[in-house]
Amino acid sequence: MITPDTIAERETEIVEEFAMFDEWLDKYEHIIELGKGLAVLAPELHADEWKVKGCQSQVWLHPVREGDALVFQADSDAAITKGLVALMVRVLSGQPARAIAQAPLAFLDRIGLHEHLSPTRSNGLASMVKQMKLYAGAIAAQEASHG
Amino acid sequence: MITPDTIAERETEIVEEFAMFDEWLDKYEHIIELGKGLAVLAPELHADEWKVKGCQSQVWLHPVREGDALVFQADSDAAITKGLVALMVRVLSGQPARAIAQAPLAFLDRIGLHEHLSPTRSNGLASMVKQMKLYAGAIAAQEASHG
Amino acid sequence: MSVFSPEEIAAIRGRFPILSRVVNDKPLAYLDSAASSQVPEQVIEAMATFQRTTRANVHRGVHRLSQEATEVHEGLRDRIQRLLGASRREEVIFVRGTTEAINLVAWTFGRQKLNALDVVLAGELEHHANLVPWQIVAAERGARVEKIPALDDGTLDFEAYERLLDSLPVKIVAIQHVSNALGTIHPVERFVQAAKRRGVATLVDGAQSVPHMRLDVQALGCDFLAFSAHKMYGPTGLGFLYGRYELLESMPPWQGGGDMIDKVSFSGTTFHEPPWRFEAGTPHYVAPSGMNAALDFVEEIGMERIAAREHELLEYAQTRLREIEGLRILGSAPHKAGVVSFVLEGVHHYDAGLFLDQMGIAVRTGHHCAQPAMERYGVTGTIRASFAVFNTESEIDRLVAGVIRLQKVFQ
Amino acid sequence: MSVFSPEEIAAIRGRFPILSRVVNDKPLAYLDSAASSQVPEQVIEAMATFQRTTRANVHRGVHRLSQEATEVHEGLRDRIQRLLGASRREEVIFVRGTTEAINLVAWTFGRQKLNALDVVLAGELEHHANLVPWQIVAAERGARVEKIPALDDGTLDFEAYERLLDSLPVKIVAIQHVSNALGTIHPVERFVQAAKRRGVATLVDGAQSVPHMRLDVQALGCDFLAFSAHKMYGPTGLGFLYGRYELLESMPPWQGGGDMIDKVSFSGTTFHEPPWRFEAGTPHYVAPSGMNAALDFVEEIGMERIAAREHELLEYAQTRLREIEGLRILGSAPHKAGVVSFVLEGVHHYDAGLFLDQMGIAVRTGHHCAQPAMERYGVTGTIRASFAVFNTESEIDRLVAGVIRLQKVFQ
Ligand SMILES: Cc1ncc(COP(=O)(O)O)c(C=O)c1O
Ligand SMILES: Cc1ncc(COP(=O)(O)O)c(C=O)c1O
Repeated sequence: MITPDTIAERETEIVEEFAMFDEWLDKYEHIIELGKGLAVLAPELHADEWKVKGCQSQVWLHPVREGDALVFQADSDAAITKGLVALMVRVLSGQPARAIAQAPLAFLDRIGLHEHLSPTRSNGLASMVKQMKLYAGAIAAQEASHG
Repeated sequence: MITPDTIAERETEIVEEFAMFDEWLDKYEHIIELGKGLAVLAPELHADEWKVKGCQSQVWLHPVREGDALVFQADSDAAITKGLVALMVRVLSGQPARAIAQAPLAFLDRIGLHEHLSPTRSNGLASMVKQMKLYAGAIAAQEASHG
Repeated sequence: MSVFSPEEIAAIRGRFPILSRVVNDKPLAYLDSAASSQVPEQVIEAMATFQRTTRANVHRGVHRLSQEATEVHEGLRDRIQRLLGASRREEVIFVRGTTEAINLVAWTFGRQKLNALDVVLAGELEHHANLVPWQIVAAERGARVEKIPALDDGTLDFEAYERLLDSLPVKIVAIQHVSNALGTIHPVERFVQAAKRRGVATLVDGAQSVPHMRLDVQALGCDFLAFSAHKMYGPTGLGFLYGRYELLESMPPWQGGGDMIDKVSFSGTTFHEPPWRFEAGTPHYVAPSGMNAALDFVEEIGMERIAAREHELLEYAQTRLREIEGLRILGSAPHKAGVVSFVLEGVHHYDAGLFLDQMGIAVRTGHHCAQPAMERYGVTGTIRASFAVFNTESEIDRLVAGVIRLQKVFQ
Repeated sequence: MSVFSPEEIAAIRGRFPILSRVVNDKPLAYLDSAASSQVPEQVIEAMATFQRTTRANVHRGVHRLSQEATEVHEGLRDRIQRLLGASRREEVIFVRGTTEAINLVAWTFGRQKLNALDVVLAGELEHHANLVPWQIVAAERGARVEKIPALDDGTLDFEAYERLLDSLPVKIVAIQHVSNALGTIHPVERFVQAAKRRGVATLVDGAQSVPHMRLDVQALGCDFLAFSAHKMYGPTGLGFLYGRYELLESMPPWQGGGDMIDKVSFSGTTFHEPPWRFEAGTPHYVAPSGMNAALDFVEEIGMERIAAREHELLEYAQTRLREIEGLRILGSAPHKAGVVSFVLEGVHHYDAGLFLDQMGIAVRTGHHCAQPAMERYGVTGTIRASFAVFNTESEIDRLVAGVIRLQKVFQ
């Protein structure tokens, strides 16, 4: 699969992909599948240092800077959370820091999964996205001050 | 006025006296009058020692033992409370300790003033009656153990 | 010209079911809103509806009801943030009321900050809620609470306050915005700024101000602010503490339990970030639905118009009451909220309260949980009428007539 | 034969408006009563009516509404006294909930009682509310909290407990009556009596027992007992602490404010007697009307029948769930309340919770504020179904079907 270039393009792709599912069950099964396809996170990256706080499910996030871009590796112990993590990685990983920091990430809403990103959820997802954006924001600010 | 002998007789007298009043205002005016007729409590008996706790109005109570009877002197800084105090003194003072301890004091209910004796009132009246009965109860118990 | 037309006032009154209550064959005149508000029907309905459709414990639940309840709960946090102009939502802590809010600060920040011989300054008119917690905590730390003296008109002595700040090792200033006993609106910004310039922390008791005026904690500059929902047309058992995040972060937990922790074990427990660190146990999670409705009500009418109407009622009441001989109004500060406190020569406030109640008029009598203020003005208590947006001039006329009538009886 | 006929169950269900809620096109199956009860309409109506007719601040008011409100409030104190078999009404303290009740004891009695190296014993299955407050207070006093170990079946090790009592300087035992995580009904009398014989004080966390069984504090012999109204078909934001009067009398105040004082001045403040000493500030005074209605409901149905029905549901659920392969029920104590906690091989509890929610089934997932218990049984969380008198076998069937279906998806 050739990954489209911009965040917006990737989001559109996901929205189209999810349009096939009428049933919540199919949608959830697909999310679980996506989670299974997530690149394996090395055992040493499952350390507390990379853990994102979540009361119910755990999320680990490992950002790597590549030039002005950020590459994310991530994992979760719960299958649905892992699938959602995979979606986030798919949309954001490898993108320029500035774009990540500013991404509205409306696609979750459009595929009917917005609730999972609510800060009132205890799945760690909202915190993960917050951290992704924090990293990206910091790097973008750095870039700006150098350039 | 010749005071009737038993607590019950005194209560009946008061109930008949209050039967004249249809209006709350007349009733309250009468209560205030009764308070004015209360024997003056000596200044030294206004000490904290004789004070009954009440949040809104203060009550002072001074019991004197006379044989197996109890004589009460009392006062309040609020006029209506003072009138009610006067009623209590009129009914209970000079009576045998046992009779005081056991008096149901239903007359307040019958003259429509029961609410003033509610422990939720902060006028000190309920506490005063409680103290009167405590003193009386203690003396009655003493009597019983001696006789 | 009045703030509201008679029709508007009638419409507002119609929204408060309790106003059709009859007491002793007379229509209820509720002049006790400073003790606790009445609530419009929409507040009652909102809580009932919430319990019929959404009730569930908040924060940890994955199921729908719990999610919905949590969203209402946390949504209210956002709204209180906006109401107070706080810089982030995490600066808003849910508590039972003003009293618990102040205790929370005293037991955490206070104990942390106060050392032997240190001083907490509190106004001479403070409600016991903004005095006793400080006394308890100060005693424990070997510190003490000193008073900012009040002047004859019911304001605080600003010069004396600055002298105290300069001469004593003051660590915290605890000060009310509006006096519940006299109605004084203190120029609290001046007091806060004077403390701030000297690096002294400030807590503002907003119990009587937040419900009646617009306020911005950042403009005010205070470190903490407390108020109660039940005085703001809202539910009982709910209140709010605003705290500057930087301070909240450095404060130890107080009550322990569910929700405020990170990891719990017998070998050691770690705590959650603010505000959750300070919110142990199941909150009164039905209340936010009611508080939202209360804030809707205030917004619909408009805070400015509410304040203006209350001021109008105050002016009318003061003018009418001043006509009565033997009546003395306590507190003549230049700025007053809708509270008028008075004493009657030769009449005990308790007797007055009983009489007015017989006439269907609900006022508060006594020391109003401000005994030092009573002592300052040489009284054991006062009769206090306090106003809300639904009160009318004719209710004040009834109060005036009632007072005149009872004076006759007692004199 | 079932405790209730189908008609009776239908009638009971009809009294809970929320049970007609639809979630994701399916009727709501509410299996989360251990987290928070649902309320019958009469509870909702009682609070609404109270606010429409009687709402006013309690305790100090002379006027009618305040008097009536105070009578409801203090009347509930009498009723809770009778419910618990306390020897006097002053032994009942109004709080926000179990959590605040335990914190109150820890911050007053605990701090008074604990010296350096002293020990608080707490069960390994305690809810964080009955563990963290002790840890906070113990740390401050240089004391420590040790665990009464749990056995594999979800009971506590009584022998180990007695050994701990005999070998450590134990001052306080903090123990739950019923585990919210596993459902175990502990033989709490034995634990209390063993402590009592050694002169050690006891606090019983009754959050999960008082709503489900008859209980008598004098027979039990405990010094303190705590529970929450919101788990007993009652209002949120209200709970109760029972404390033996003798102990309450000797305890210092905790939160300061209105109502808990005798005399306040800058030169020194004195405090009211219990229970008022521990009730600072405006209480959630609307709640007692709702709690009365909740107790009426329980009395109408009968506590014994409620308990019997919940037991019936537990038995049915356990039998049905045991049929599922890869499902393990945690806790096999001989006596269990209407709580069943389980894990699914290869399925994360959070995933399970999300799936069941989609099917309209509300269960709780996670650590249930009992992390040490989770650790003890080697899990990070469980799926917990808990029952109330209105639940049905068919709701349990839906749970079972849901579990089987979700297993297919995840395995
Ligand atoms: C056993 C137990 N103890 C204490 C609590 C805490 O109760 P609350 O959150 O009402 O304060 C709970 C409720 O979750 C519980 O189940
Ligand atoms: C100025 C002031 N501060 C504090 C309080 C205490 O508020 P609450 O009783 O809601 O905790 C009150 C209310 O009586 C008040 O008027």
